[in-house]
Amino acid sequence: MADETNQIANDPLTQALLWENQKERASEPDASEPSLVVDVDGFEGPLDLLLALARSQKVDLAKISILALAEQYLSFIQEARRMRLELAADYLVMAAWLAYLKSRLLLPDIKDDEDELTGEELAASLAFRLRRLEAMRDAAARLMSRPRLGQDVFARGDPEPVVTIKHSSYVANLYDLLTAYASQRQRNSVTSVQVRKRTVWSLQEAKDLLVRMLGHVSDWTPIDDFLVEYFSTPDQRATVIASSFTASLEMVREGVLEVRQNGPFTPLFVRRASRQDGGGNHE
Amino acid sequence: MSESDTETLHLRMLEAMLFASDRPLDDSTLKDRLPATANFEQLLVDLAGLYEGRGVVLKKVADGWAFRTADDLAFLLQAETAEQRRLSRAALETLSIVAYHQPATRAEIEQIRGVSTSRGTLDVLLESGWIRLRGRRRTPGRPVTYGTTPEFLEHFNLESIADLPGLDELKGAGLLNSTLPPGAPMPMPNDDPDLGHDEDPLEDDLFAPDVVLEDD
Amino acid sequence: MSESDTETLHLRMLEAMLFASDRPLDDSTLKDRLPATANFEQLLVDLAGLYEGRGVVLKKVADGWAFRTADDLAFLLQAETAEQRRLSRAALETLSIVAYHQPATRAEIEQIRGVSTSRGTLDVLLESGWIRLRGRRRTPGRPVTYGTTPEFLEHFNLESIADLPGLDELKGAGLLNSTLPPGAPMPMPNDDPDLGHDEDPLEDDLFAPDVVLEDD
Repeated sequence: MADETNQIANDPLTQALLWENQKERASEPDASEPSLVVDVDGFEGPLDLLLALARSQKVDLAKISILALAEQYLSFIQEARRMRLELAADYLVMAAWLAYLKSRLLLPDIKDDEDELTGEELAASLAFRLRRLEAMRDAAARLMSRPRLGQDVFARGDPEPVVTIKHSSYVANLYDLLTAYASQRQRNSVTSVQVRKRTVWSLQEAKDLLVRMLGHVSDWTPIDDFLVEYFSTPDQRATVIASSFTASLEMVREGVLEVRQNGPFTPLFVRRASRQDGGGNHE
Repeated sequence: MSESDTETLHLRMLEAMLFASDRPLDDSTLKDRLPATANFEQLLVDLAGLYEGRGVVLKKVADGWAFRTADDLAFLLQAETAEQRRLSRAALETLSIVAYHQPATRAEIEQIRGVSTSRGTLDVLLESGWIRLRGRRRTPGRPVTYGTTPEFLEHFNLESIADLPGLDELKGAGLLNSTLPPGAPMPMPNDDPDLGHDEDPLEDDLFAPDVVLEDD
Repeated sequence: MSESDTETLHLRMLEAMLFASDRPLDDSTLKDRLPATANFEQLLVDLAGLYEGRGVVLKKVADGWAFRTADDLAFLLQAETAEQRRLSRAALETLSIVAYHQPATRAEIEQIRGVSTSRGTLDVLLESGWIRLRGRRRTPGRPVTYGTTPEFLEHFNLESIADLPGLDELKGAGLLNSTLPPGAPMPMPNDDPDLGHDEDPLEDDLFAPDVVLEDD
């Protein structure tokens, strides 16, 4: 396979084929110099080499002698091998095919196989391929010689782009608005509820108080008398009463206190227990 | 080449150079690239004349000469797209607070919402045309007060700001449940264009220092 | 506004739109942005007439319209252009084969060139934006088909692919026939974005397995 990366061959024929020198292609390489072309690296495969050889015949490709071309190619390959040049396989395959073509052209056609192409047909096919490759090269050259954008013709250097202006219109209805207001008011009011630290009398505190008080009193006394000095605020009053009552029941169970009430919602009386055997007489 | 042909060529050269350049070209650059015989000043006058009244005009811009679309056709270079956008929840809440509590400062809005308000939220609302800067509160720091606009009333189909349902009505509509503590402030929105007794007018320097002051 | 004033305005509008853009604008884009009453075809003729022989001319390119500097002033402007990377001979041949034979498969390109194509050659062309993957040929192996792009037309100042230089002669000589032996019907190059009857769309997995399949 021809190495496409190695484009820059030094021989004038190849140079002339490089696109940047297309204009110089008008001046054909000298027909007397095909023997100079031994550098296979300069060619893009056997077809390219064949085309270069054909052009050296200095005739219209349509009228080229394929037989002469095949001979030229074969002698080129021979020369290259004599000089021990490395040849890619496709060059050798082409050489073999051309040797076959040559034999077909020289020998009379053997009509033993209907499907097989005649020597002339094979030659025409090769000539067509050469012409087609050359046509594509010419087309490329013509393409490249067109005034090209950014090289020969120029677009507006400082284009004024179309600016897209977005008009945002917002949508919201009254319901959205009210829901938003209500929900955030509510959320905020819920989060701002502070559970105040309440002053709570523990049972132990109440019990301690009752024990202390009962030390001085042995007769029925309204429990409120003991507690009144602690009723500094309504909040405190509730907790003091509740805790003291609960504590008093506990002390009755323990047998250190007796409780009496004369009727519903009447004052509660307490006194130190007279007996140590438990069992209060409260109602 | 006749004299007029030469002039035409020079004019064409000047035209092509200015067209193809990606930036304005100044006098010396243009002169350098024109033949020495060209009458540069006259060519500029001629070229400007050619484009006078056309869709594209030759303009002297900061650092030289350039072709520019005629001012009256600038609209051709704008594609307008309308897009409807929904307000974010933060924006809706902020808007509703401004509506109910106006005139309200940013600090007040934040106090009611319980979260700080991003600059963007107020910007979006200002852009929507539904809220406006009213004035400045006569308190330390002189914060800007916000209020709603006539467009707000129009968009939400309210005849006046007093038509906003009150807290009791919100409760009645099931939008507020009764956990709202009885002591919650009952807003009395006021969108009177006249400034209140505790508001000062905005000054001209509003958009420079105050934005900074308000950011925290 | 008088009739001639209206025409002048429409002409200025067309001029401004085309002048402002560095890319060709196609008929429908231009028509869309002109008033419905504008006689688009006449305006184009008038505008082209205004710029005839000037340093900047109106050109039909890549199925659209664009202002470009006049061809003959290339010498003036080339000084400033950055040296463009030159295409290798292989790339150049491949480009012209794709252009004239499109849609073309890699195998067809190789058959015409008589040499296998290195991956890099197609890559360079794809990267240049001048060729693109079109689809897949409905033949065994389902090879990818290549074609040219609007940027190709724009770069080479071609109105359409039918304007490729020498296309008619090549066609007449049967040299656009991609199959051997000669004498078979001759296909025309086709860069129609719609796929041909023997092309399938590319699948999403294009860049993974097929690149491998195509490599030899």
